[in-house]
Amino acid sequence: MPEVVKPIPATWCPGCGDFGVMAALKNSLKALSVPTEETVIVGGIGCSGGIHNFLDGYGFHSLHGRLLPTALGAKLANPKLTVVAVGGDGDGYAIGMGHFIHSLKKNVDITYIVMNNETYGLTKGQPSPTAKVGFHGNLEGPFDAVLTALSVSSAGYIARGFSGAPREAAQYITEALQYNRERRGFAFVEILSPCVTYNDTYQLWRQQVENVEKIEGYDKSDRAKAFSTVLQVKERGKIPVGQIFRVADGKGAPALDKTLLPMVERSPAATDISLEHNLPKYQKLLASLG
Amino acid sequence: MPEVVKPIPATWCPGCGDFGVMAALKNSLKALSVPTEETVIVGGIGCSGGIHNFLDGYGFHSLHGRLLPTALGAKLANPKLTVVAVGGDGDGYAIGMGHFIHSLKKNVDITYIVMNNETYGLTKGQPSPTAKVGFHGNLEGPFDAVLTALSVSSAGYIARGFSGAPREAAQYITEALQYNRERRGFAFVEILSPCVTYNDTYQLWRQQVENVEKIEGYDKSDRAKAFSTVLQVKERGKIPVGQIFRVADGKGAPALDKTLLPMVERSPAATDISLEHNLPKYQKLLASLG
Amino acid sequence: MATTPAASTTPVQAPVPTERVGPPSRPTAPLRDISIMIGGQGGDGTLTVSDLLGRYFHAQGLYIYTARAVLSRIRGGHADASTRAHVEPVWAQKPVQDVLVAFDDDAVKVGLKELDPHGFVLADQGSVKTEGANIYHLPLSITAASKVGNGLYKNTVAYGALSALLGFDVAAARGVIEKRFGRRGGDALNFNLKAFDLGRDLVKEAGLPTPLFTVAPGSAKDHILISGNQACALGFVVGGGRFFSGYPITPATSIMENLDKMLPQFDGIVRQVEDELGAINMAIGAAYVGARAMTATSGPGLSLMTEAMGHAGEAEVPLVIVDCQRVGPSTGEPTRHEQSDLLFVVFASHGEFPRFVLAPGYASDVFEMTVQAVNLAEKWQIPVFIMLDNDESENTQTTPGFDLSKVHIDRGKLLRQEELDKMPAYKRYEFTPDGISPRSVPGMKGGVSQTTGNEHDEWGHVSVNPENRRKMMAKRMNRLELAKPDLPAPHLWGDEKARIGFIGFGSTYGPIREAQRDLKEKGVPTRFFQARTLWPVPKEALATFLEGLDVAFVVEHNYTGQFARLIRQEMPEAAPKLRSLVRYDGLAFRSPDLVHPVEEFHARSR
Amino acid sequence: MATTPAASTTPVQAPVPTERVGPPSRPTAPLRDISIMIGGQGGDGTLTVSDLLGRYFHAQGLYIYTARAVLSRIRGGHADASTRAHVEPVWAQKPVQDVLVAFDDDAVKVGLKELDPHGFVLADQGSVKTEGANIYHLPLSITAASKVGNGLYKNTVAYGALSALLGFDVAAARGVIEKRFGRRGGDALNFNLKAFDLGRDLVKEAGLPTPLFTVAPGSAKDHILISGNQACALGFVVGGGRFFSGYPITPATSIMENLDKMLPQFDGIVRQVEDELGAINMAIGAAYVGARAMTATSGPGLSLMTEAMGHAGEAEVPLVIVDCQRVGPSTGEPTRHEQSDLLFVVFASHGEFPRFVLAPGYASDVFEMTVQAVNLAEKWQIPVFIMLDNDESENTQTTPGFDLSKVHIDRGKLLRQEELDKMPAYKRYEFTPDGISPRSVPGMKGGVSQTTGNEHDEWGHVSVNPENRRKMMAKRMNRLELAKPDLPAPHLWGDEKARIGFIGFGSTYGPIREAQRDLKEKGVPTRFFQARTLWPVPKEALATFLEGLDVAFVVEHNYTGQFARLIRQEMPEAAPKLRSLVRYDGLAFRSPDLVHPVEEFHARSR
Ligand SMILES: Cc1ncc(C[n+]2csc(CCOP(=O)(O)OP(=O)(O)O)c2C)c(N)n1
Ligand SMILES: Cc1ncc(C[n+]2csc(CCOP(=O)(O)OP(=O)(O)O)c2C)c(N)n1
Ligand code: SF4
Ligand code: SF4
Ligand SMILES: [Mg+2]
Ligand SMILES: [Mg+2]
Repeated sequence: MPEVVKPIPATWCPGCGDFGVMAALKNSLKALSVPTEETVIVGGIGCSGGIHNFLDGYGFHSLHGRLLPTALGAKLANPKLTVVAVGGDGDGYAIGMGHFIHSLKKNVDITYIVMNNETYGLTKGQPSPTAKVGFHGNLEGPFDAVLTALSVSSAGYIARGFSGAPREAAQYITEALQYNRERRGFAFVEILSPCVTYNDTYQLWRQQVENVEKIEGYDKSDRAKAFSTVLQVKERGKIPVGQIFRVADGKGAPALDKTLLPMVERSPAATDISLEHNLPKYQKLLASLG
Repeated sequence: MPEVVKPIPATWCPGCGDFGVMAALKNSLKALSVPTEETVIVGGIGCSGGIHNFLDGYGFHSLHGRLLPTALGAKLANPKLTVVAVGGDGDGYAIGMGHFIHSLKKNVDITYIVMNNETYGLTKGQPSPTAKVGFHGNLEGPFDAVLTALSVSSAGYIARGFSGAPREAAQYITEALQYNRERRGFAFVEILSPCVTYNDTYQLWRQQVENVEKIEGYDKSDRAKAFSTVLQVKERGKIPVGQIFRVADGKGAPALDKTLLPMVERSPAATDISLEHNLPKYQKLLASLG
Repeated sequence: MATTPAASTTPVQAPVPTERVGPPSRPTAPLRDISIMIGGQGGDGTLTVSDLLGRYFHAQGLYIYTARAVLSRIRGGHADASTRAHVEPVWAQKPVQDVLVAFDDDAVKVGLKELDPHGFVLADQGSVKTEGANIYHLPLSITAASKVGNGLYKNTVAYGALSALLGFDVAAARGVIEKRFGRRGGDALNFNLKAFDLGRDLVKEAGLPTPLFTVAPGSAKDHILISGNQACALGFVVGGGRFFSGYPITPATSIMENLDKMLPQFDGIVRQVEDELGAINMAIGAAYVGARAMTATSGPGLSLMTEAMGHAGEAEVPLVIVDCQRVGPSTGEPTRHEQSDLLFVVFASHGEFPRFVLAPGYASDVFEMTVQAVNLAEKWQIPVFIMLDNDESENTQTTPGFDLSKVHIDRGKLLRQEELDKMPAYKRYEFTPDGISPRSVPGMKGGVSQTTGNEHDEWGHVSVNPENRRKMMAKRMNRLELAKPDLPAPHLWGDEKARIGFIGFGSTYGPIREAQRDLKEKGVPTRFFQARTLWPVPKEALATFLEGLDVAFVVEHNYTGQFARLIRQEMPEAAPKLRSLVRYDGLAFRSPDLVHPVEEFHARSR
Repeated sequence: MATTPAASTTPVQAPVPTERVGPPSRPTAPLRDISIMIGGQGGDGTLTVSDLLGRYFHAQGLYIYTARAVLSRIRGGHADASTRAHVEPVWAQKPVQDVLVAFDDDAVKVGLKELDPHGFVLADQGSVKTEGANIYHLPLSITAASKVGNGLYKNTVAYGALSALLGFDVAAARGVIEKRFGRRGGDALNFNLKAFDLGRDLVKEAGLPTPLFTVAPGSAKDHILISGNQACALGFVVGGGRFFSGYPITPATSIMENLDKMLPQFDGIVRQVEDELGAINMAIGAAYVGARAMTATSGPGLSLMTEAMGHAGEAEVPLVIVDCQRVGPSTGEPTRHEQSDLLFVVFASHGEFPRFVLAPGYASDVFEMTVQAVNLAEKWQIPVFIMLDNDESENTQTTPGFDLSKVHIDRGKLLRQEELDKMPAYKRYEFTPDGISPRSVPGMKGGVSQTTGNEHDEWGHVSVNPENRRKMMAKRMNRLELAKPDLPAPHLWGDEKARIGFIGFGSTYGPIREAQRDLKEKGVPTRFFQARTLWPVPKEALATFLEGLDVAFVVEHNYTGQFARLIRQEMPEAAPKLRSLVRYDGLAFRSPDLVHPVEEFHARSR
């Protein structure tokens, strides 16, 4: 086997929450024994988005906000791959917002991890869409991706973790990847990941996170309930985390890649495109034009 | 007064739902006596997006999917104006999705009307984000803008009408404009507007619409309730319409333009930019650079 | 001799056609070149009549060129379409019409200007008020409404009437209807056949002389009638393309629609995405994992794809981007003809990266060059652009059946697993003599790699090392030189000895070829350099071409003479011989637009 | 005489600087030109030291130029900054360093290459292992950690040590700290002052001779120390700009940050929007209703703005777009220097529309031209681009205080209500001799109008009429000719009689001026055409400039020699005299890069 590119040590600031997310993702990939060569990490642009450089596997550094269509294209063209898209909250919820909603809607079997630090780390600390009112003069109410993900009817797997609790985060990611492998659809995992340099929220978040799954009577397959619980928890000044929604087995929208390519061996990337292989069918196609 | 551009007769197909929406908007503007010269209609690209050509008032034909930032820029630069953005479901929920969510979040005092026909009319009938599964081979679950709007915490006014019921539609639009004029924030009104040429849903929708406000105990200021009711109505195979959400008086996120420009007379477009007027302050500014 | 052309940097606008009307005087011999225009309101079905006529003449062995002028609205507004049929190959609209079918007065107004003195108008009685010696009013829509039950069938009634007036073979004319509506099932076929017969009856009842004139039969065999967009879709499939993502936009949509029908048969996928940003990035993702991928759009969508073009360039992802040009800037005129994106495409996206810009000239050229484009993209690991233009995309034309034996799939340095296994080290961006690095794709063992839009070292890791930067820039940019032998060569048409030349690309192929034919008849020989690769500029070939010339008219559909500019930029020494001939009013050149300035030059230079 | 330069279409790469190290030998006279480089890891505070030094020397009446080389990451990775101070005006980095402050070994490795033989290194003991005769190890971070309580104060300790080693005026050196940290409140000021004193003590304790050498005082008065981005923000405000929408991106962000502090004082608004598509369209909306509006971005954002540029062009909305160029393509090298967006900006967006592309050369030029840009946009109702480049945007330099008396606000044909009232008819796109139509904005009575990105008639209604199209294209495009007298004229520098010329734009102004000075000393006189309007190409001025020259070196930071290409395209006759001199490795030209090829040419042509 040839010598291949080696992951470089993470270039994040010491203490950055992203280290926790990376550890979680690494553990999840390992736990599921995803082969390195079938692992595709698509990174966004931002501190977070560099993650693929620090991990084993095929890495693709996409454009700011465009990691999702890229990742979907990769998965649709070769559904054998385990595709994980990872980026920041600016990348995903600002410039990438349209693709975020549409990826939930499309429901392709990839996992999307957003490292939410409520700021644009790499450009030095401006407010991101999740920033609180008042952060660096921010006047806009913060965007809650979990609430909005719940509003998209095809969305079947929604979780939020905290990089300060990497074991739970790893658990959500592992289940997300598992959900993908069962070809059930798109999995969205937001991880609260403090930016120690521009928005150090470690202490605050440690106090604020509240696991909804521990709330009496919580039913993660009940979309309306999940929505109202998240709202309630927030009203109490807490941040809802946990496996917030998971569509009941046997329910939910079909995964797009599964519908299009029921047999993973027959995919756009895998099919034989030689002329010999296809000639009779090409001739038929041409003849049909009359 | 100079002779000015005259509205041209609408170029829509006879029977197109958009005629109803236009009538409703016209009536609303009239009902509120909005002066023509203070009316700004920003159109998207699509059959729907041509509406400004058929109405009195300043018209701006924007780019496909970009009507919202344009309209927000116009309002922020001159909050005296009554700004209405009008476009299609493809324009607003496909290519314009990012701006849609962010406009709800920004909460600037404009009204946004989407003419939803579940298709791309002008490009001849492809499935739009709201298209049903199966429509022209569509495999993706339809997007429900009302649900998603509810998920954005700053969103304070959300209604859905039907162009087959233009009186109600006009009522929602009138209230939306009124809400803007009270400087309470962004108002979103979706109007179901059948495309008689590519997706004639008049009969179907007439049967399916159900006004949530008529549901016993409905409280339009309760976001969680609104969300669950909309889900329930849909599960019954109906389309929820009505004034779906309206934040309670005295609650809700502040309107961005009001925060930035409490006095409408002092706005970027209205302020005196002459050197004389500003010289002392410019000198101070330069001096501060030392 | 050497007349100095007018200041070469100022494009000359093609002369604007003037009106012509005339009294009837029917041709007695069968026409060898006929054009029939159908005009009405959007929704009147003018395209259907044009299409039926095209199919009929095609079946008669004639060479066809159909054209359309519609508005960007679904119903209403003036719309017209024309079908030209010729016993010899034909690639453009006829400068005049022989027959006009008018569904309203606007159609008469527009069409009469173009009507040949011997021509006639078939007018829809009731809707058309205009009178005239050569205007025959028949109750097309009234008959359709009352006897077929739906006024919309007036278009097929008109087709029936024409079949009588032009002496069509009735069985063949009905066969065309069967072929076109047979698949749909339901009553469509029967209603259309009925409408056809009613149309023939109307002519008889009106006592019109039949035929007014006839059309000579042709002898074209094994030819197909196809639009540029169809040819592009076919070329993509046959070239091994298996992934297409796009977003609807006129005039590119039909590439997606055609592929949507074809690709699933070949394990391929077509996706309509939420916008063009998504479309191109999704195609990049698919290409990255090894599928041959393409997207197609027009101006506004292309502009939105700008950032991702550079990503494909820097990351070295093979990708084909089709630009079906329309009138710009901005929303412009969505259904009209132009070629004004060239300089944008050549220099698009911030920073510098190599790309190939190809421009086929006619349907079979589109097919061949699309196959080539997919190969080139993968071989050179580079974004490749195919420039079409509105008329080329939408208009159908007769073209020889495609030759599959010429098709050849070249995957370049895409590694096979056995090859990869033997490598001591795999570096995605390894420096090599030709600048192309061996390529592994996800799923391949031992080929793990980093692909990125950041400047990077050979391994794909971010690097700002100045020396590495210089080498990486050279690695990428050198391809523009190295690939030259691989790129579609120009086609040369006309008289080798001529001292007057044309340079053109895309659909101006048609009017230029026709102008050459017309000029030849007038004793003015010309040569035509049909540029098929626009970037890198085919300098060597152009230099040779220009050698024996006094002047070269650079013919293009834009205001600023973009290709001429590009040539000047690359070959300033060629400037004195270049003369821009441009048209930018949304309409295609017709032969006289080109004949006139050439004749003038010819006269002056004698 | 006339040496034929090498094939003018192939750019020549500037020679790559080689290493230099040498033994100490201190200058005895005060230096009239000093450069101090501070190197370490991102987060080490190198920029702070550079900034303090700049402020100190500025206060001493010297001319300053600061530069930085950082990575696109927040902490870690090599970062360096340099501060140059000169008794005469200075506009670029010094080719060599006189002092190096090193916080780690990488910094020594990078910096030693540039160190003048007489220079010395102030190294952080413990972090820097490299030894050498001219390397002085002082425990900067250890002292900061143990005595100030935070190792990060090592930067101010270093500043204190330098103040001793270079014989600074202590009160003035402390004053700089007070000015910089005084506003922040809290302990920042006291800790920094303490760190400063500790640095001085370290030098004393180490028994180093003080001063090692000194810097001559200067006499610059009423000058300010400012970056290009600051100057741009100021120019916008003073030019009447009142609306800015943007999205963070290196190196453009600081324009938004500066405006965020300034604009609210003038009833203006600054908005950080969700992306660049939103940013530019929001600015268009604001401009449409009459606010002077601007957006600023760098490559990736600019690419995303492509579609809207054309909209502003077709709709005739005045808009200023600033492009702070960085290394492309794609994500490229976000913190490095380049000028490679030029051809993209000139031809960006599908279709054709007029635009002006301006490129100021130094901070006061940026200020003046931004004022001009806002005027031009409104007067010509056109998008106007300001091209900056990384170093120009970020580096601070000494510049004369801005002259407000020259500022003049020209709103062009923006109507006043009284004027509008008197008009018989108001048409937004009325045909006029200069192509500019009177403009009303929403809110004005009797000025109701349609503004659109579709092709339109005079009233603003959609039109595909070919004649209207031809007229509308001419209406818009003619501005490129008509506006010429209004556009920023080039500045000419150097010897009028010289036969060797430079052509350059943007921040190459600095190295070219320095190279001129150095060449003059060597007896090689040169002239420099500082292009300030890049599009339309200033043909007439260039032709005059080229007249007396044997050669003109077109100096630019890109691979393909973009401005030279543009000139060739517009003035093919100028091609033989043009020779491209390019650098594209992320670093700015320094004088020797330019001196060398010119000397070579000069020698050969004798
Ligand atoms: C089109 C474009 N616009 C802007 C940028 C500049 N940019 C780089 S990273 C970034 C924001 C990063 O924020 P986020 O996604 O939250 O990532 P973080 O650094 O916080 O992990 C921006 C705006 C860019 N690279 N591309
Ligand atoms: C950037 C861009 N992409 C594509 C198009 C082509 N286009 C014009 S209208 C339209 C869709 C219209 O659908 P919708 O917004 O639902 O409006 P409708 O016609 O249904 O009212 C599209 C895709 C365009 N004009 N610009
Ligand atoms: S700036 Fe913030 S997000 Fe970026 S690496 Fe540092 S701590 Fe992490
Ligand atoms: S195509 Fe559909 S949406 Fe467009 S005008 Fe016709 S009916 Fe209305
Ligand atoms: Mg972030
Ligand atoms: Mg629609």
